[in-house]
Amino acid sequence: MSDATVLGAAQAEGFATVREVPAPGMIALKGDLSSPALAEAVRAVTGCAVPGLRRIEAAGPACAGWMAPDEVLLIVQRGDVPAALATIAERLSGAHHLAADVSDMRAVFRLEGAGAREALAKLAPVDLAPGAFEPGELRRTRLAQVPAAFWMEEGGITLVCFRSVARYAFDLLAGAAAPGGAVGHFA
Amino acid sequence: MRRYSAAAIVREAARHHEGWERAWASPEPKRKYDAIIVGGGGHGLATAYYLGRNFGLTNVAVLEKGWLGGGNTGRNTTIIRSNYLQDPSAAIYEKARALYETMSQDLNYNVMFSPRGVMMLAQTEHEVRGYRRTAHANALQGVDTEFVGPERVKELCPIINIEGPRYPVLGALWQARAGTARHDAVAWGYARACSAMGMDIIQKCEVTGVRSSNGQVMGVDTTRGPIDCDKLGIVVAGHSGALAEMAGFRLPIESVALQALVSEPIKPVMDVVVMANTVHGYMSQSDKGEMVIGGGADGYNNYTQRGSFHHIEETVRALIETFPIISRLKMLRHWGGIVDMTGDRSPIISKTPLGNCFINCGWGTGGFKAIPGSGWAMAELMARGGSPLASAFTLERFREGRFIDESVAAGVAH
Amino acid sequence: MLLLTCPHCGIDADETELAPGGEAHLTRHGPGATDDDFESYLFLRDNPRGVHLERWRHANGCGKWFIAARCTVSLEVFGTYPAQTARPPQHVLDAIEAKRPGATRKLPVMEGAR
Amino acid sequence: MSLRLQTGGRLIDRATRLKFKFNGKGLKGYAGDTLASALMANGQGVLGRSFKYHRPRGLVASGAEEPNALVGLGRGARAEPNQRATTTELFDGLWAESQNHWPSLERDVGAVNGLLARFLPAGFYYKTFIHPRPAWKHLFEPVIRASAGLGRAPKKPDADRYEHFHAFVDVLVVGGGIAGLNAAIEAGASGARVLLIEQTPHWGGRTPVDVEGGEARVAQALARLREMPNVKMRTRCMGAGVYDHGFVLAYERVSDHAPGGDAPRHRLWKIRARQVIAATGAIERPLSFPGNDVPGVMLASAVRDYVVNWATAPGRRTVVVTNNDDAYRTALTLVAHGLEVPLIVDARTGGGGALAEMARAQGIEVMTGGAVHKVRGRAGVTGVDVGPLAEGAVRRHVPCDAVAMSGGWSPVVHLWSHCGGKLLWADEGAFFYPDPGLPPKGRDGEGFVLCAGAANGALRAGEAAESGAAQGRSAVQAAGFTAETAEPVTLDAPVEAPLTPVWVMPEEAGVSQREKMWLDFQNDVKVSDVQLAAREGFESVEHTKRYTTLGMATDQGKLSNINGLAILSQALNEEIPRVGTTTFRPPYTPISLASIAGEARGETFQPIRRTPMHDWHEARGARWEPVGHWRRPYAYPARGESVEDAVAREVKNARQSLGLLDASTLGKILVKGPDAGRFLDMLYTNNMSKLKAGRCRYGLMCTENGFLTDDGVVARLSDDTWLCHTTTGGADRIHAWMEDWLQCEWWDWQVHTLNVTEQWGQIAVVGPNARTALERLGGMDVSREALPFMAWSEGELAGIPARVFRISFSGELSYEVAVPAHRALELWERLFDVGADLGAQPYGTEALHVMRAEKGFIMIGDETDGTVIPQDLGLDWAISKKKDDYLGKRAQERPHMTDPARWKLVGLETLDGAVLPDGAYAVAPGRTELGQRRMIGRVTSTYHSPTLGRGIAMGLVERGPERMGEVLTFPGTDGKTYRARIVEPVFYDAEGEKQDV
Repeated sequence: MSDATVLGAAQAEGFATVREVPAPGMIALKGDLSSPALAEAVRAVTGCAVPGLRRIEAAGPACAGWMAPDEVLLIVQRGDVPAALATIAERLSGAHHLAADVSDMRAVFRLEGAGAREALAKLAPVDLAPGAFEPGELRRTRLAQVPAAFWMEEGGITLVCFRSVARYAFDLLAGAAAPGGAVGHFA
Repeated sequence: MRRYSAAAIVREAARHHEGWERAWASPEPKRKYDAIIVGGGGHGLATAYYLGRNFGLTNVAVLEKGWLGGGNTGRNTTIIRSNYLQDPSAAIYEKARALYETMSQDLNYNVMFSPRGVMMLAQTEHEVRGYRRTAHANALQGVDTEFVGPERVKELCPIINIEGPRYPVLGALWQARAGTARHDAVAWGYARACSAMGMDIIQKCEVTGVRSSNGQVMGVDTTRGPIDCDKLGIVVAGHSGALAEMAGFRLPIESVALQALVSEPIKPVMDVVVMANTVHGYMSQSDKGEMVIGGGADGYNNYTQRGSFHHIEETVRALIETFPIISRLKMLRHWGGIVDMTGDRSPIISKTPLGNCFINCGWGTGGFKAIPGSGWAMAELMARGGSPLASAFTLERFREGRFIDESVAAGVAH
Repeated sequence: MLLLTCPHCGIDADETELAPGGEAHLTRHGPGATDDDFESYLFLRDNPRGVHLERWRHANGCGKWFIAARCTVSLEVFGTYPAQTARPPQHVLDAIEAKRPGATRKLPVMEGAR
Repeated sequence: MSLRLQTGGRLIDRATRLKFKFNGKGLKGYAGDTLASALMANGQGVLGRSFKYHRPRGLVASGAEEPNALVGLGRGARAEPNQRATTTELFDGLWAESQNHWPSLERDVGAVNGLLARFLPAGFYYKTFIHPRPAWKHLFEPVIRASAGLGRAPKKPDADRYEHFHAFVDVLVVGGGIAGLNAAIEAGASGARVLLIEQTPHWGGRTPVDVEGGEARVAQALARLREMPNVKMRTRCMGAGVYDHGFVLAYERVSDHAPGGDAPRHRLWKIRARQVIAATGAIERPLSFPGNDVPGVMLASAVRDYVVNWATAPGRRTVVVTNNDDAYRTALTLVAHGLEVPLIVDARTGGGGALAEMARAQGIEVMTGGAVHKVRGRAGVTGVDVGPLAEGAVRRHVPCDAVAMSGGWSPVVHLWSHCGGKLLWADEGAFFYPDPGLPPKGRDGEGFVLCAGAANGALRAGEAAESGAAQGRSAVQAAGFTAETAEPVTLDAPVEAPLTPVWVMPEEAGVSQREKMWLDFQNDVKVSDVQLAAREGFESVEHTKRYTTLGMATDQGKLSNINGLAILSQALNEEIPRVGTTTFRPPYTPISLASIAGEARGETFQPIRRTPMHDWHEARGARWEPVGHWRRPYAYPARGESVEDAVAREVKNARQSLGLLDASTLGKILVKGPDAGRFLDMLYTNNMSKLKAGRCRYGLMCTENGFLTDDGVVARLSDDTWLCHTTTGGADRIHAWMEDWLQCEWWDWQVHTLNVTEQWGQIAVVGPNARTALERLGGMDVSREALPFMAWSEGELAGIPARVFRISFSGELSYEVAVPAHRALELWERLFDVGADLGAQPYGTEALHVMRAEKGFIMIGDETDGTVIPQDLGLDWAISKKKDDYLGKRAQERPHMTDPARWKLVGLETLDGAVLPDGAYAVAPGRTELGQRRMIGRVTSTYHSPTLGRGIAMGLVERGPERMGEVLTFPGTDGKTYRARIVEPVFYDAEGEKQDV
């Protein structure tokens, strides 16, 4: 499958909907997040400011998410990755950094519907109550037994995990969202 | 000591059992003993017992800060096996296993040693190679084990899910003469026998200091006053660090919590002990009918006798995968114990920098099965200054890089 | 089930997000070190009943290592701080002293024992 | 004879009849019944058999504390042993059977144990079954095992699903009685996030049964709570355990009452709470009088629960025996419902208070300073002999068919105690209650659990309500809120006279009477057993528990612990608090193992890691080998082909034409920065900083302890960037290891690392035809000149951006091609297209192993096991002599590591060409001081080499390299003895011509 999905856009319906969506272009950028040069590079590539602690900034389809004190995840169109890497290399030439295309490294899922928060709360040790977790935050944690990261956008939750465990993650999410499993805690 | 027997029970029944005497005396401490053992767990009591039985040393006191067998002796999953890979381990665990076989008769106390057989499942090619290697080593070490195929595994334990789905059982390392025993009875039986030899078993007596002069141990300070001794044996598992500090030396040891759980009792479904190390779980069924399940150890220092719940979770999921029929059974109780882990996960039975002070610790997750062998070796070390069984388990080995690493076999050290 | 605050990303991390790394502030001894120093570095551990400085990695999170000052008897946490330091920061030492007077003097790192 | 009353029953809906089966009998009940109330309504007095003596057992309680009424519930894939009838909601079609008897509940052979009871006192088995030795395993133990145990395990795999749920709250309130409701109201008033859970399906706890107008007060409280959006409420959800740092497990029985639907069966809640309020109530204590275990003898509070809640009663004539006022409520309730109470036996010489007056006013006879001396009847109560408590003989016989007993109440302090909360003893009520000064402490060192209501010792309804409200306010304050109030409900109840502790009834009971006073009904532990334990020196309460099994049954001593403790302390002449309690361990009541596993079963038991080509392998019938969580093809047996033959075919094909290996699982870690070279020089034994861009080098990594931990090819991508390949199992471990050193030791070094393993699909193209195949794909130049051995380059193959590494783990001409993972399958398939006439075939991990062994390449995990240093493996060439430091160097200088007698790597060749057994050891004559055979070496890898047509092996042998040509003896476990000659470990193409073409 070169269509950038791992499971062929698998989908499951329950009290929440789980969909695999094509992976966008993704760039891992490590460096000094406080440096103006890096800020410029991020802006040039995504149109976003360097995200603050645990934040994710969006500008249209492009995003910049905080992964670690020295790492951001840049999300762009797949086709734009080579150019973006070139831009970064140029803006950060001379500055100690690492930028790599990781577009193929992860599977991407969407959780949608009123039950999305609850379905995810069955699998991640994270406070997903309204007010505690809101758009703009990027949370890295575990999904049952594998690492994952997620954030809210367009009324749903976008979740990424490593591609090798895409099937496992999908089965988990589909099971957590299965009919009859609504908890009613966040309602 | 009045002997225990069916006849004795019938005799006492006529008196409504009001004639039974104390299993062990609890005297006030004397001012001085030839030898003091700190720690009234299985290892400490066994050390005292063999000091008396093998070396005629009976002017001995066992000091216990709480109640006898209240540490890991009374908290473990009672598995007894000797299918270890490394020579020194195989030797001491096999010695222990052999002593367990006759322990009830030796102590005139039914410790219910039950050679029901222990089976370590091989669920990856790597484990198969590891256990075949162990079987070869055991044959040369005089440990009776064999590598058996899946059919035999199913025969020995029909409730195992051989086909997987996740990790098909490719075979198992089988030790037919391994098994289980009643853990509390081991401590009580030794205590009773020690008491009968005239030794002093002193509970609720905490050691607060170790007294020495020019490099030789002189005695201990306790919550029940100072007590002198010629020789001191420290056998306190998770609390070894504190005692070592009193005696003025450091140990390659970290204390962590290890957990276990039991299900509600059910009618017999499995006669053997099964260990599934790929998925990290092991299980046996007690005579009471409870499924006895061992969990994993925490990765952080802890003295609370409470572990982290996710280890229970990991173990239970592994065992449901291996034994699907236990899914609807219920967990009755889970608990933790403090285990002392050394740098190579093997024990220490050794002289110490302090003269006539000896230490026996570091049994980690595998102490119960070793109790008689450990006591045998420790007694010999204390009485003679050396013991073949203990010679490899020195403190110095870490400095020399002479490790006894059991994790190299696919097996874990439970 | 410990709950430790990752000083790098500010999350109150459930233990299942973390990976333990043992005693902190050990001085590495390489070639040329005495047998004593090397043994002490690799094997001898403080293992206190009380305040312990220990390493944790926010493995299912930002991936960074940090150090927790924790009591091994009560599991009370006095503070956490990034691993990129040779000594505990003052505010953590103060927090320890406030709850366990005299305890900081017993910390190997403060004795400079290693 | 138990019965259903014509009217009443606040919890049942007489309009909805339910059918169910008990021991095959078809019975009827009502919606709202529990299995227990329905059985009582059907006159079923005996529900099971006790553990040791197999005595008939009936209901004692009405809730979670019930020790006797355990049934096998459901059949087939929904069978569950040991379920409590009292906490099982009746549903239509429920199927239950009683347990622990043969052939039947009524006629049980095991009951013979009861007749032998006097020969089977506590711990009798420690004193006998000792001789002859084999008898224990072969005779005694099997009998004991068969008669022990309770229910039967299911035979089928579980049909239900289970799940977890993570919740975070400011205040968790456990228990939906009046105290819990008030606590939630007050906590909720402050705006805090509150979760209120209740183990039963109903709110209110004892209030609706015990308090005049209580039901209305409860409704009032519920109405108030439902107005608070910040308060969440959940029934059928039990607080199972309190753990460190505010972690609480709650066990929600989502669909036990309506099985077979699409809802999960159980949901295990993992809650983090700033503050926990345990409003878990109290449990009534039995009294210890002879025959107190006869079916029909029940807790007084339970009797009135059945009457008020379900309109059922254990009998028509009930004698009430008590040492407190509360039990008078039962008498009043019974009379109010038209049932007889011929006598109230009150152990207190002074008698009772207001409630007692009300009873007398009803014309009920009260005997003060009295005691039950004997209960008559076996399978059911026929009457009681009563007399004075202090001294004196039986006064009279009172015919009756039920006995309601009350020995006072014990607060449920389990949740308080799980995490270290300490207890105090209250003399007036004779119970343990939480010591507010020593609560369980959270991560900030402050208490995080409060008890409210009866659980806190506030047993009277009025106090309980106030206590709940007060603790609700304290909790929110402790959680950092300002306490508000929202009119908690109040209750008033008559003043009660104090209780008089009574532990043995009658006080002067002789031993034969004490042998009939049950403390633990399920495990058959009697007053005489605890006294025996004390007599034999089992003075610690833990010893007594373990020696007698008191409190170790499925109810974990909810009814028996305090009574047993009192008996023990009397026997020891100690005060009860000085003897102390046993440790309270989670869970509060047993929870299903499946709920603990949650979603981790079947497909989601563990993650399976799949490569981009996984489905292709699957479709080709690959036999899988798990490597960590990865699945790798072990071999691709064709239809009718054995795995061994497949491996041989794959090896030959790769050596003779073209083999393709999915190498995507190999770890790939980017290391970049000004200090990257310096860093890698510390990490690897080799000198990586000197590696030229465009070149590859095989590297070794050791632990600080000196042992070889991982290996792989390192490629220098550019001046400041390296790509480190690790073993399949090593990727995450080695990346974490790198970060460990960079973050915790050399944090001032300028190095970034990134684990890009999954970004790439990697394919090994192996064999004489490898180059032709790649050339046919079109794209980059892969000629020997452009891409020599141990070089790498970047370009396109078949229009796919690719990195090609000229490395070989097989000894053949070989390329490892890495492409973006999304396009790996595409390339894989293209290779088979263009390779069709070149003999392209896939090969698996076993062929890989055989080929590397033929070449004498070591494999991490085979030649290494965590105790092997590179020097043992003749890899000194890979250890840079120029460097004064690398991880593991110092360790390798220790005496044992430099000992010339270490076991070292050699090749092994059997004299007859046979294959050496895996893991076999070589022996020398003689034995060690431990009496073991002397071992001087072992086989680390052994295979049949299809290429050479004979067995080949590698092994570690004492001074091996110095003993070339020597023949060693390997005793096999198959009875055979193998003889093999020590040779060089390279069996194939020693000059390495084939890989460098």
